[in-house]
Amino acid sequence: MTRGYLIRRLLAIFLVLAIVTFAVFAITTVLPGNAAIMILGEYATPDAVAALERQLNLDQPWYMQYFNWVAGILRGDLGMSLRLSLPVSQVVGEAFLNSALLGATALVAVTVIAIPLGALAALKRGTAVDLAIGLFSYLGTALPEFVTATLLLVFLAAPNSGIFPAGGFVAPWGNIGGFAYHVALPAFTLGLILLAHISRQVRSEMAEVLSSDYIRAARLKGLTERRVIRRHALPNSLAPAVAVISLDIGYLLGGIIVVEEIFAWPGLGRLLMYALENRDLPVIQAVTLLLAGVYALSNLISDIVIAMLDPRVRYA
Amino acid sequence: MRDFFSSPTAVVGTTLLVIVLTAALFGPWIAPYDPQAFHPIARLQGPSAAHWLGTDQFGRDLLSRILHGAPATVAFGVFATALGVGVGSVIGVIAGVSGGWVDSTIMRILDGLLAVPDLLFTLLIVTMLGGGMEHALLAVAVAFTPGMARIARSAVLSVRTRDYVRAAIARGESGFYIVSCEVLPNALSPIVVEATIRVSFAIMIGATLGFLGLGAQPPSTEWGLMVAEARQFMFRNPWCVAIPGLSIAMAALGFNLFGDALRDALDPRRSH
Amino acid sequence: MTPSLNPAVTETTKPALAIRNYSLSYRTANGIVAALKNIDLTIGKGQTVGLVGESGSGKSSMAWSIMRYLPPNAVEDGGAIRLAGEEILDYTPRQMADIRGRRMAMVFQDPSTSLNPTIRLGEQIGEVLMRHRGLTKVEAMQEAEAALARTGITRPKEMLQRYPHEASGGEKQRVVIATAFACEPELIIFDEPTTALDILTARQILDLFNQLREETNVSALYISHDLGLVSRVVDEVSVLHKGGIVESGRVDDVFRRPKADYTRQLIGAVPNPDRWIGIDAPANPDPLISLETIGVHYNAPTMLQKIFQPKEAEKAGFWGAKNVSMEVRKGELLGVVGESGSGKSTIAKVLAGLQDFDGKLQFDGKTFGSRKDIDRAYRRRVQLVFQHPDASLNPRQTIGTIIGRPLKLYGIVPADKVATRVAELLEMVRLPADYARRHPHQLSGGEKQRVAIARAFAAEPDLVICDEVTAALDVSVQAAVAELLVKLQKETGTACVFITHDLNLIRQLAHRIAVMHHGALVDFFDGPDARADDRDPYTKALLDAVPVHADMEAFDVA
Amino acid sequence: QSATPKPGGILKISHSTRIATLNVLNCSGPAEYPVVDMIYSGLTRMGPDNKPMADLAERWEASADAKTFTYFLRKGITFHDGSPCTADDIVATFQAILNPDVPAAARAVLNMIDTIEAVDATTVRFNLKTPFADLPISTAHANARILSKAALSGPREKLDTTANGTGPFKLETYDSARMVRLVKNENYYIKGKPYLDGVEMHLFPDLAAESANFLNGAMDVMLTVQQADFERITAANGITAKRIPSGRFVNVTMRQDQKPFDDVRVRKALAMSVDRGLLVDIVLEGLGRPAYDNLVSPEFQYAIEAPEIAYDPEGAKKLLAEAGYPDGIKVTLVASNRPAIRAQVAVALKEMAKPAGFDIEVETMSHDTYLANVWMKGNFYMGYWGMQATEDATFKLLLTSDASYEDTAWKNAEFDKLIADARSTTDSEKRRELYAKAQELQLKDTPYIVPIFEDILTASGKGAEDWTIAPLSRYYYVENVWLNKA
Ligand SMILES: Nc1ncnc2c1ncn2[C@@H]1O[C@H](COP(=O)(O)OP(=O)(O)OP(=O)(O)O)[C@@H](O)[C@H]1O
Ligand SMILES: Nc1ncnc2c1ncn2[C@@H]1O[C@H](COP(=O)(O)OP(=O)(O)OP(=O)(O)O)[C@@H](O)[C@H]1O
Ligand SMILES: [Mg+2]
Ligand SMILES: [Mg+2]
Ligand code: NI
Repeated sequence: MTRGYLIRRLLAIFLVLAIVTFAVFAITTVLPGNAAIMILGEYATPDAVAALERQLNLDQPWYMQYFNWVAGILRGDLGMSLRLSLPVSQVVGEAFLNSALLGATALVAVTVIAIPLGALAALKRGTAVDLAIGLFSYLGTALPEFVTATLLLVFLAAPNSGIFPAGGFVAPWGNIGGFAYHVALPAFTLGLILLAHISRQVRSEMAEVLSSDYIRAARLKGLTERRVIRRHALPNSLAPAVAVISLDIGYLLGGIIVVEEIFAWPGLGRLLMYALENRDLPVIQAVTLLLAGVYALSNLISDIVIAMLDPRVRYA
Repeated sequence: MRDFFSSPTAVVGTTLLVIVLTAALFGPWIAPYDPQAFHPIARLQGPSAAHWLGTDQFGRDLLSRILHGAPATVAFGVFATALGVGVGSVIGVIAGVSGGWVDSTIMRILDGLLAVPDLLFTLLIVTMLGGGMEHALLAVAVAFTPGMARIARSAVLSVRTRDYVRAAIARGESGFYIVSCEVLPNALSPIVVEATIRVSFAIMIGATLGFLGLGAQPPSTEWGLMVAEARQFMFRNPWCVAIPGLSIAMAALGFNLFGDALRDALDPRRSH
Repeated sequence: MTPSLNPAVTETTKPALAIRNYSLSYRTANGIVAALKNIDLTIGKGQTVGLVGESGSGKSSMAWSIMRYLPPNAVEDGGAIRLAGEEILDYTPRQMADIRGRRMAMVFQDPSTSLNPTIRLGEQIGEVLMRHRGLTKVEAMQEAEAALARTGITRPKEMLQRYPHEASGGEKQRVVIATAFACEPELIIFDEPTTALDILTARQILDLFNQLREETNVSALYISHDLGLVSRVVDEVSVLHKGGIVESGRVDDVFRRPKADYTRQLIGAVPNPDRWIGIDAPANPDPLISLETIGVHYNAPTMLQKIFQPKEAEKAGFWGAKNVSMEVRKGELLGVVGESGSGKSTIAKVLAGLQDFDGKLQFDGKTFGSRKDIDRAYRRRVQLVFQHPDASLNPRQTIGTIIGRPLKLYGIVPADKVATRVAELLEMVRLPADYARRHPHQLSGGEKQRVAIARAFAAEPDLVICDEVTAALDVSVQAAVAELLVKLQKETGTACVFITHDLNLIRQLAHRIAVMHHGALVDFFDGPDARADDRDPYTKALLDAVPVHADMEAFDVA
Repeated sequence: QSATPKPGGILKISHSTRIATLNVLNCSGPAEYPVVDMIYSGLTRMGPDNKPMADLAERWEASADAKTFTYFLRKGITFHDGSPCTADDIVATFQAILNPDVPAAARAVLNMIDTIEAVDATTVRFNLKTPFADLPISTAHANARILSKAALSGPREKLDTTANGTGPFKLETYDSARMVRLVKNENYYIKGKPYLDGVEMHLFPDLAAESANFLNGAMDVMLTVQQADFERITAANGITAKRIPSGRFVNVTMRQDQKPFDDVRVRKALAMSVDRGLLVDIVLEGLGRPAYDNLVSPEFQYAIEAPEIAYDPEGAKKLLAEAGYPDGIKVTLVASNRPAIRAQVAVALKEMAKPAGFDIEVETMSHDTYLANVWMKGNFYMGYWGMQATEDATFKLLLTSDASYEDTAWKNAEFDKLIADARSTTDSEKRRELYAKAQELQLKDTPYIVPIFEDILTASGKGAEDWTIAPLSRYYYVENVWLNKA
């Protein structure tokens, strides 16, 4: 992993982001309707729409809008949200923070649970434990988030059995308990699919590692089973798991859209849906930019982690 | 084949798949009622002799709706995947076979597209096209294309350096023969396996779009939409949410299990 | 060297290992398969016993039984395995874990897979010491360094910090051996420890083993299918055939006066350089194909790189072959030998038109300056057989299709005669005609290799290049394949380039021998002159490394 | 009602749509209205009885010809920032509303104003171009609340996120993604009110999550209850669920300058193919009333009772045949997917009209596409309108030739004249007559099918007293709400 490599990767990310934003801009401008119509809704009169369009600069040709937008970005100004009349950086920034809290909680929890679970399944291959974990994983991957979330709402958060709040957001600063209480269900919903995915990956990788010659060699050296598993088997099964996790972050970024909607989590996913519905172009742009950027960056980080986990992997 | 069915995964997966595909192919004919017909006196009922799976808010028969929705839901997954896999594979094979700058150009573009998460990508395309089933299908297909192209390319690459391909090159075979007779048949299995598993993703994404109001639209009987429509009534009649929800899970599970079993069965390490 | 290792201290009352009437079988989909039958085997203190037998005879199963590390589907059918008199069959897994690595250790065939790729070599040696001798990390590292030093590694301290992929095959095997010897065990099992190494390295490892054995007076079970090699290191030998020991005794006795037919057969399959099996040298030494200053630059720098980063471009890539000139005569068999990575396959690929090259290729009056010039006619007349039969046959085609393809492609016979010709070809390589309908996976390795050869000869070529065609095969099968090749050469008069690292084998077959080293042609001589004094030092080293027991050379089965 | 109000406490209101803007001039979201209603006051305001009541204006006078109106303001009203609210602010506000460069939703009901003048600090005079008796109702328009002159002359975007009103509550935090918090305005013009220390508006985009949070007591008020949930919520312990009959309706737009709806018989046939009672049952869960194509619901002062239209597919079929469609008609009915009621009615209509020979294909699309491509353009689609303040506003919205959303191309000079005459008439009986005639004209021609009137549903939890909504919606009277918590 050389510096040159890192720089090249980062440059590639910028290029990708540039392409993505241009594509999104082009896409959104061919859409019927615009923010002004959406803001005023059915109760607006044509002259009010025209007035608002002028106010929002929507009467300019799209390439001018894009040009202005890019010029703004280069000055560090993401513009104003058309629908919310707030600086995009503020709207998106807050939402991103909230989403990151949710996503990170889900990811960390999932990683912490999924890896041992997958390892356990591999160790107990063919037993009831393996079967149970397998069934759970399969079910996890087959239930779409909106179904899981709905079921959770009915069974765990319904007012009658209200173990958990039915959505809502509490910031963790100074109220970590409240945060944990509110984040539990959405994080679980998000995590379920990833849990299944990662634990299955770890299981198959671990199973392969366990049948490898060097594990056999380690056991024949008389090492304790603990050491064989922790020092020899686990680290070697992790690199592929990390690759999967980074891919799953992409999935997570999609998953938040549904989960945030259902659990009233004020994050990027919901903001994006809202912005799409309202043709709030600057917000759509910023959110896509951010999501794509996060995804690309997480891929880069995962490559770095993999290189750290596995000394054979070298990027130049 | 006997080997294939010796794994429980394969048996369960195939069984689920048969059920789901039967529903998808013959559902509309075996449905006891017109899926749109109202039965105002029997609204929001649980399972009964007259309505085996109960009814929804208009008193429409859920079993009939599920059966009618099967083609929409499953065919959506299958066609979206087929389209994405087809186009993706062609791109991937072209990249893998030609190598050089063609390969690297294609790969750079794919990398760019892959940088956008699947659902986000789909969402953007769907909103661009304005929602609806066909547009959602197209969007899922487009979203699948880069990933599939990658898989196809790597399958081709791994086959391309095999000795039997090199033997064909050394014999002086034409490029067409090499690709169609030596490379493709052997590169196909990872593509098929991935495609099978992706059908389940496609079904889930399709249902999610239906749920978000960007996919199928009323009065369609697509399952995701059915869940969305029934959610308001979930406390009054949990069946009308659970049934389509579980149907989606069943279809996704079926394809998932089947794909996994297929992967195991086709895994060269296992077959030796 | 610690005092306890002094041979005087060891007693010789009880054998280090005694196996009595031991049987083992595996449960498989096709029922129970017996792997070991009524085995009796004794290894005395300080003694080394060899275990030989063809692939699948049960050698590794024996090793696993002793180490008490059997797969879940193994079924033991009684008997006794005693380590210094203690019945280890009754040991709990815990007790076994305690004695593994401490009282008995094992060295595997492939050092590159038996070392954990993500752990530094030092830790992999040290962990045994920490586990069994209760050393601290620092002590363990010092001890590991000493152990490595004993195996002849020049800079042991540095080696401790490396990862497996940063060490060569020989170095890795030394690490494994150092690990095995680390706790001064009573018994070490070697399961084909040199098979995966190239010939020179294997020789060094063998010497190392002999040296350490003398120093430590350890008892050892040495497993190999290579009789020549075993005869070099062991005192006694047991011959295993289909799970049963057919013969055992002092190594000289067994090899000189084999009692069992199977032993005789095994010995017969060992290539003997003095027993010529090739065809007579062709009468007219006209060149068929000649290579002129052939060079192959792998990962060559691109044009852009040359312009913008001239310094780095110079270092970029790797010369797989450089400045190689030689010619192949009509009808002859040219042997190409050299250690692993010396560029043998590179030359084969150039000849087969699979590799871009610098320099010139002359064939039948035509000159080819680059790979792209090579035409269909050339490709028909030069055929290639690969090392791995598994990989060179398309798993999705039938044998008939595979062999029939060149017939159709080059229009060798009319379309309606293809099937007949395929049958003839199968017969030529001594396979039943009905194999045409089978798929490759229904054939054994040797059979697959015959199919590959049949496919090459189907084109009626002038030259067949055989790239280590016997390397992946069992000893006995190796000999048969080599003989088949000779037979075909005799029948068709085709010239052959035979690539191998087995010098004994090549000396039985080749009219002329080319020796390659680090991509260069270092020696080129007539077969009988192999032992001549003016040979290149590298050639001499290769010849010396060949593991043939002095006694065996005198032995002749015929 | 039973107990005397206690001051103090924070009222938590849950809602399911975003409060995207606080700009009272053009806000339109269902959750935006309660917020502006709490922050801002109007010159007048609509009461729960659907009559204009005093707000900043203590009283008003109209000239005999209904062309000049004089409003007299309360004394000593101040904005939340402490600055006084005078006639100048009133004038500035209405001038802004009338300014074509300003997006203002209330312009349509106030465009008869010619000039506004500040007579003195507490007196404002409106001079109208044409007589208009209902001006006090128009000045009560929810988007015609009084802004300060300073705010109006500042950058207009600031109105979206900040607010300086004269209402009972002041803006404290505005987080459109989550929560808007308001605090008591100590200087509200009614002494002792509001009772509450503050109000929080919490956003729950998912309806199930919203009801769950309301039912488990995390929220005090559920702004809008879904029909499907009403029964369950009513049944819950301590919950006061309110059902307020309203003139909110769903309508089927049929363009009359295009086939097949150019023929009144086709429209009538479709009208006969709707089982309105059943529609109320299955779409509204019984929480509404059947409507018989009259845009004006019984709540209106001058509403006539429209004759019942029985569900008669046979008759409809005959009528269709007469109109030249013996084999039925194939049409595509477009519905936006938001709110769900549009698609539900469309789907139900499809089934109900089937026996009559209408082969209706329902095409549901996302709201944005609908707004851009179908609304005001299509020839057969679902509309959905909230109750307007007056008959005049209703007709001027949809039916007169110069209506703001004249989307059926139904033009009737006689109708236009009746509406114009009613405008300038101050005599109540006369107006009743004029409006009755207008309604009959409309019913005769069936420009729209209006199958149902929807009730407004809201609920308050244990301890939240005197919560109510006007049938017009958009008016909430939160200054009267108080918390009766132990
Ligand atoms: N786990 C197992 N299950 C079933 N059969 C097995 C298993 N392991 C080995 N065998 C069979 O037992 C026989 C002996 O195998 P073993 O590995 O001991 O042979 P070997 O002499 O070491 O061969 P090689 O020289 O190829 O290493 C073979 O026929 C093999 O197929
Ligand atoms: N495609 C390639 N790209 C880069 N380097 C290569 C490539 N193929 C071979 N090499 C390198 O070129 C050298 C010569 O390789 P070659 O395969 O000719 O050796 P060989 O003599 O056939 O060895 P072996 O006995 O192991 O088959 C080796 O060091 C190898 O690593
Ligand atoms: Mg073995
Ligand atoms: Mg080679
Ligand atoms: Ni060398």
